[in-house]
Formats: sequence, structure tokens, C-alpha cells
Amino acid sequence: MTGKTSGWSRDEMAQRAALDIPDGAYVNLGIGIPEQVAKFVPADREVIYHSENGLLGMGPAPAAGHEDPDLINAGKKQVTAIPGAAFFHHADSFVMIRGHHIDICVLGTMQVAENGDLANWSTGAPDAIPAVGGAMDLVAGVETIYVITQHCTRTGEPKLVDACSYPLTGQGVVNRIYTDLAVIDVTAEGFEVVELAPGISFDYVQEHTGARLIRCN
Amino acid sequence: MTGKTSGWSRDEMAQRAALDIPDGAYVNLGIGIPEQVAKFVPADREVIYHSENGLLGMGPAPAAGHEDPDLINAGKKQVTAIPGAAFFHHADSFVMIRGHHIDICVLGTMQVAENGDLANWSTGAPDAIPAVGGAMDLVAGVETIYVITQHCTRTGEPKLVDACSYPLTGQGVVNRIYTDLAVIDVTAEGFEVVELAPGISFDYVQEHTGARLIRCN
Amino acid sequence: MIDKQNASPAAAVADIFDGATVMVGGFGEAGSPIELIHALIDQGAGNLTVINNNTGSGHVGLAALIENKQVGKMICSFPRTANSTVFPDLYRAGEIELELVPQGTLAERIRAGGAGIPAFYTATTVGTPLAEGKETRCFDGRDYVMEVGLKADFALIKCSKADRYGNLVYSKTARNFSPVMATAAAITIAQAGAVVEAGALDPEVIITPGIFVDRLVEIFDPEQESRLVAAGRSYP
Amino acid sequence: MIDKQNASPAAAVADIFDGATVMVGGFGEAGSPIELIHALIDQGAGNLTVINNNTGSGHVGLAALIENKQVGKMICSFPRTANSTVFPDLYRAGEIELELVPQGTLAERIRAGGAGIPAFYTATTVGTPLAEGKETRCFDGRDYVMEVGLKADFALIKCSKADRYGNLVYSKTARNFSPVMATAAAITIAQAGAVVEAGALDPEVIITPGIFVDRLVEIFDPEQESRLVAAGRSYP
Repeated sequence: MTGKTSGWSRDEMAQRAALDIPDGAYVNLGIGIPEQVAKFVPADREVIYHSENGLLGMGPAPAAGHEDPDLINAGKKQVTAIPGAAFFHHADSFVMIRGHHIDICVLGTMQVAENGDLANWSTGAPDAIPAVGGAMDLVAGVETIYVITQHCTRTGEPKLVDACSYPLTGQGVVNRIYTDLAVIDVTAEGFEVVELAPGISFDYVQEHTGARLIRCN
Repeated sequence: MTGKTSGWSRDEMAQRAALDIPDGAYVNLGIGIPEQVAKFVPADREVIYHSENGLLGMGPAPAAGHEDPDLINAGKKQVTAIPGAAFFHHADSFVMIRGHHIDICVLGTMQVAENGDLANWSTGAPDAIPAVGGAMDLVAGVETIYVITQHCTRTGEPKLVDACSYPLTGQGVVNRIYTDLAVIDVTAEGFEVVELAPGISFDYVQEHTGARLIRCN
Repeated sequence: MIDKQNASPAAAVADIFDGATVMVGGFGEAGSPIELIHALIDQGAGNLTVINNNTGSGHVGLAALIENKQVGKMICSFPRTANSTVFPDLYRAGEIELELVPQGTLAERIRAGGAGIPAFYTATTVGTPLAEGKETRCFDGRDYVMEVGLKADFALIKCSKADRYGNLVYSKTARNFSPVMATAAAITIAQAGAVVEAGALDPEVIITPGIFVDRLVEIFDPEQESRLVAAGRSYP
Repeated sequence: MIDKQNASPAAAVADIFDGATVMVGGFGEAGSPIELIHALIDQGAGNLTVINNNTGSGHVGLAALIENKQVGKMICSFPRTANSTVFPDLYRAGEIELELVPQGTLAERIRAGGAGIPAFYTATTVGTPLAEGKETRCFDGRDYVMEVGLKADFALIKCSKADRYGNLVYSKTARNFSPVMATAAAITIAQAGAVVEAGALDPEVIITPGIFVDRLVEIFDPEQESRLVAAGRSYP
């Protein structure tokens, strides 16, 4: 096995994904590492963040003393609203999602399959409390789905697989995956490595992936 | 044939219908005589008028010099808004109608059948320009449908018939009819005369009706 | 004169009956009508079907209603909460039923219920376990599942201001599900931070027109769920 | 920086193509984007499918677009107008097609198109000639017809104020179909009485969030259709 020598940190994964968010995009960021993407979008790009609980134009966390329990994001954290923000109700918010108006959604995951299937809501364990939130709506309605995830689970199992063993969130929905090891596109032929983290070899990534990888030309 | 000796005027028909609008009702008034009903609702009742083009809390016509081309009713006449009115878009407006939130709708008609079928949008003539507006939505969505109409056409044909010959607006939707001759309920057994206009006999109404009438007990 | 104000939360919820379906506004604590929920706990109606995105926090508000065994079934998208084990404990014990609905489908099913639309099609859940048993249909080459409208006997919601007609405005993201729930319930009960004169609310900015609201209760300084939870409070 | 402003109506409508489907806001003259329609007349695209509740008045605005033979098909609820024979004349001559849709179904089909809902059921038209050829289905003992969502290549709408993000507010009943049309078109073009600074519009009162708007044109003092008609004006 080829030893890991470096790889990206969580912040670096978010930073790498941020490079792919174009100026003027309407973006929904999932809970966890995806939330960090907003910090790293280059300053010359203006990006509008959507929070599915009824806010377009979400800003960063409030300064101390300016928290408002009525102004939260989908993760129920207190946030701010930029000048030019708009509030709306939940049905209107999902018009934006289901109606293909959001350009990009960045999500975490449990598994991604080489055909783009995403499983990020349930392990299917019999004692699990099932909880789906807006994940299925987002992957069904947003054209471009980016996933940010550690390449493997804490116990070393690959999260990029030939077929998901966990219950699906959506079929064939993922476009690109940012892991600590690589940037990988989902193509018609399968996973294609488009960029390797510093010090990480293609073979190392392949050894930690549960599906065949394609080298980018 | 029993001679007509009196009967109700257009204003009297509207006035009679107004007596049946209860305090606190949400009401949609069609174009023509139905619009006049608002003038006659007793002063001790507060009624909220809905206009399907996006206004709840429609007031009377504006005073001279206070007209606003952005503030019109479904008949495209300039109106006013009462204190406590609300504006909304067309889809939301028809949520109120289709979702059974409007209590009463008062409409004009071409024909009403004894089973409550209403025909008020088209004669079906081959050269007619078909135009339906919101009539089909109203009769499908509003629980109580009142009709105000002359008992007969200008050429003396009955408008209350055993079966509509014109294309339907809705099936079995009419509850009560106010004509120049009588107030008539649509019941499971057919048309029931609940009130006669001054000087008008039951037999006279029957002679001018294209279906069997029932005397109210 | 139309005046939808009730004297108290207790008066407003008095006729909620055993077995009723109750929509409860709010997403997390934002928009949660905590005084109305507590009045429902005092009132005691049981075997309720409750529709809310979540299952509450700590031991107050919606979590307390569940903990008090008044809820037979939850319809929601996300029944897990970091700071509450009330629902998970009852669910694992088989004492409460769950209908899990994706958040956007939940919002749209409620809107459909209020809009007189018995069913609609959506691509959400296609190919997932949540589509099992649902009718699937192809439109323009893509598969969609049929979802049915949701209605309720009562809706309990919270707004920032109201007038006597029941016109409502909300505060920021505390709006969330409340405007669609108001349309979908036979009886909609709103707690308002203030009840103002008719005409004091700009007709351009009214979010819920009064036609959708049946009862109002003024709660000038409502409890804040996260503060109650942080203070370790429970209800009753 | 996001700035959706276009220099002129002509620039905003330049890429509307022959055969395009175009939603046009307005109910009668209220909300009719007359400057954008006149720019489309100047631009000349033909064989358009136009979606509007009506067919215009006199010989200006939408009626002028129809009279100029740019419209192959109208989708509307009420194609008759007291003061215009433009549509009826072409319709009787077999030169324009008509899809007649009840007003509420029209609004809901547009909303569905914008909301990613390919089809829904409604009781409107059941038992009437307008239900012929449509699938009928029974839910809870009542019949409903299936209606499909409507989308467009372009929407031309009018609002009172906008900001550079495309957030819009409207004036009174001039709002009508525009908010749902904005959601249902690939390219939504709005003429605004004023374009204000970002943040100048209260986020609680924005009716159309900017995500639904692609292009803005400021028209400070728009023409009023009824005045043009009364003056006997025609366009071009």
C-alpha cells in the first residue's frame, strides 16, 4: 500500500470546492464542511447563498450580541442576512430548489457511487431514527451537486464505491467530489480523478476507493 | 298565461341576495348585477370582498381623482382597498378559491339546470370567441354559489331549465338563484321556490321556467 | 365586526379534540408557537397527528407535547434533534408512529392541501426507499412520484404582528411553514407578538391574508425555546 | 458584482427567438409591461406562443403584438376585450391558435412549471368541455382533472421597484401573474419603475426574490395602456 504523505485538510477541501463556484451563482450549502465553502469563495466573485428554511442572501454568523433566534439557517444556527436578502416561506423556498433555480448545492455524504448515486441520509440500521430533511429535494432539484467528504470513513472504509450499500438520497445526481485526497468527477465512464492533493498519488487514491478510477487526460 | 304585475328590479334582486350574506363572510362577486350586492349588505354586517386578480378587502369605486390603474377588480374596473386589505399574486388568489376558503360566490348566468348545473361562459355558437375567466375555478372551489339573473332571456326563453343546452361551467354547483320573479333553491328534488317577488304568482314563475318548480312548505 | 382575537391561548385551543390532526409552525425554535403548544398540553387532547418539520428540543414546546404522550403520529422531515431524545425514545419503544417526508415535499403537500389540489408529482424521492409504495409516472422522459395534499383540523402558528381580520406578518426565517399551514387547516390559530389596528399593516406586505386565520391570541413577549432548553426547563 | 440591469428594453429582449414561448405579465393594463412588449414588436420575433390572461386592448401593448402577426398561439383565460377586436378577428380568420385555460388553472400551471411540478390535479373544469381529452381521476370521492405545468423561454413582467439582484416589489393588483411567471421562464425580464440600492428593499416585503429574475430595465415613467387606448394610439 502506498503511504499517505499529505492530503487536504477540511478547510483546504472547502477552499478547493470554492474555486468551482462561479461569480453570480445561487448556492445552497449543506451542514458541516460544505458550510465552510462560503469563507473561501474568491473576493472578486459575488455568490448568493440560499438557506432552505426561507432565506436567499444568507450572510456569515452574527457578531456577538447581534444574534437573532428568528434568523437561522437550515442547520438551525444563527446567521445574518446580506443587504439585498429576501425572506419567504417554505413552499416558496422549495420552488427555488425543486424548480431548478439553485445553481449549485454542496453536500456531505456517506457514500457516492460511480454512477453518481448519493447516499447521505441513513445507514439503514434497524434502530436508526430516519431523518431526511431537505437532502432528497436538493439532489432532485439542483442541477449541479458537489460533494465534500473525507475519502474514507473513520474506520477506513471507502466512501466512493461501485454501488451504494446505504439507502439512496438520489440516483445519478452527483457531479463532482472533493475529498482529502483528490477532486473526482462523476462521468459516464465512472469516477475520473481530475486533481490530486499535494503528495498524494493516483495509486494511493485508487487503493482507498471502492470503484475503478479513471486518470484524467 | 298569468300576467306579470310587478317583480324585482336589478337593484332589488341584488338587495335580496345581500340579505343572505352573513356577517364575517368572505365573498366573491361576479361582474354585472352581482357586483351591486355589496351596496346592499346590511350595515351591521362586515363582509370581506375578494377579487380574484389579487385583492382581499375590496372597497367601493374610488372617488373622482383617486383612481389608480394599478388597483382594479376582476372586471378590470378601478376600485379601492379597505383598511385591512391584502394584495397577493394570482396563484395565491386561486388558493383561496380552489382551496374552499371563499364562503360565497355570487354569479350571473345564461342557464341553470334543476340539478344545479351552471352554464354561464359560452353559448357554444361556432363563431363565438370562447372566454372563461375564473368562472370554472369559482364554481369548483367555492362551497356556496348564488346566482342572480333575469328569470328569462331578452327573447323570453327560460334560463332555469331541466338541463342546460349551453356548455357547462360546472356540474351541480348552484345553491340558490335570485331572479326578478323569485328566490329559488336548488334542492335534491329540483327547483324549490322559497320566495316570490311582490305581485308575482307561483304559477307565473312556473310558466316562465323550463323545469318543474316545487312550492316551499 | 370581524374580530378574531381570543382572550387566552387556553380559549383558542379549547376545542382541539382527541385524534385531531394538528399542524404546528416553526423550524426548530424559529416560529414555534410555544405558548399555544403549552396550552394544548394543559388542555390534554390525545392521540394527535402532528405535522412539523422536527420533533422539538429539550422538554418544552413540541418535545414536551410528545413527551406528554399526546402525539400518536408525527409527520416530519427530520425527527432527530441534538438536544432531545424524547421522540427517539418513544419511537424505539414503538409508542409513536412516524411518517417521514422530505422537507420540500412536506411544504408542497401542505400547500396543495390548502390550495384544493389533491395530488401532484415531484421528482423528489424517485429511486429512494421513500418512494416505495408510491405511484411513479414519467413526464417528458423523467420519473416523478405522486404525492397527496395534506390538510389538518387545526394549525398552531406564530407571527410577529396581526390585525383583527387575521392578516399576519412574520419575522425573518420564523416565517417558514406557517403561511402554508394557515391555508391547510380547518381552524388556524395564530399567536401574535402584537395585534394592531386594521389598516396598520401595509396591504403589500401581508404574508398571510386574514381569510386563512380563524383565531388570534396576543402574546406580547413569547418564550424563547433555546433559552428554556438552556435553562433546563420542562413543561408542564 | 451581480447587476442584472440592461441599458434598454431593446437590449433586454434582443435574443427572443422565432417560435419562443413568452409569458407576459399583467391582468388588463395593471402590470402590463408595455415598454418591453413594444420593444419586442420592434425586434420582430415571430410565431410566438404568448401566455397572458387576456389578449390586450386597443392597438397598443399585447394587442399590438398580436396585430403585428408575431403571435402564433395564445394561452389565456379570457381572450375577449370590450375595446379590441384584434384577437377575435385573427381567430375567426384562422390565423391564430387559442388554448383556453381557466384563470386559476392558468395561474397554477405557471406556478407548477416554476416549481418543478410536471402535473397536478384540480376539480376545475370537471364535467365541462374544457376537461375533454384530459385525464380524470377520483380522490376521496371527487373527480379531478390532471393539468400539466407551463414553462416559458422568456417572461416579460413589470414591477414597481427592483434592486440590482433582481429582487422585485409590485404595486397593488398590478402584481397578478408576474411573480409566478418569473419562476416559470428560463429568462425573466422585468421592467421596473425604479432600480434601487441593494438593501433598500425590506427583505420581509420582497415578492419576487432575485433568483427568479435575469434582466432588469428601468422605465421611470411607463406608459399607461388605458390612456394610450383612449387617445387612439397604435404601435408601432
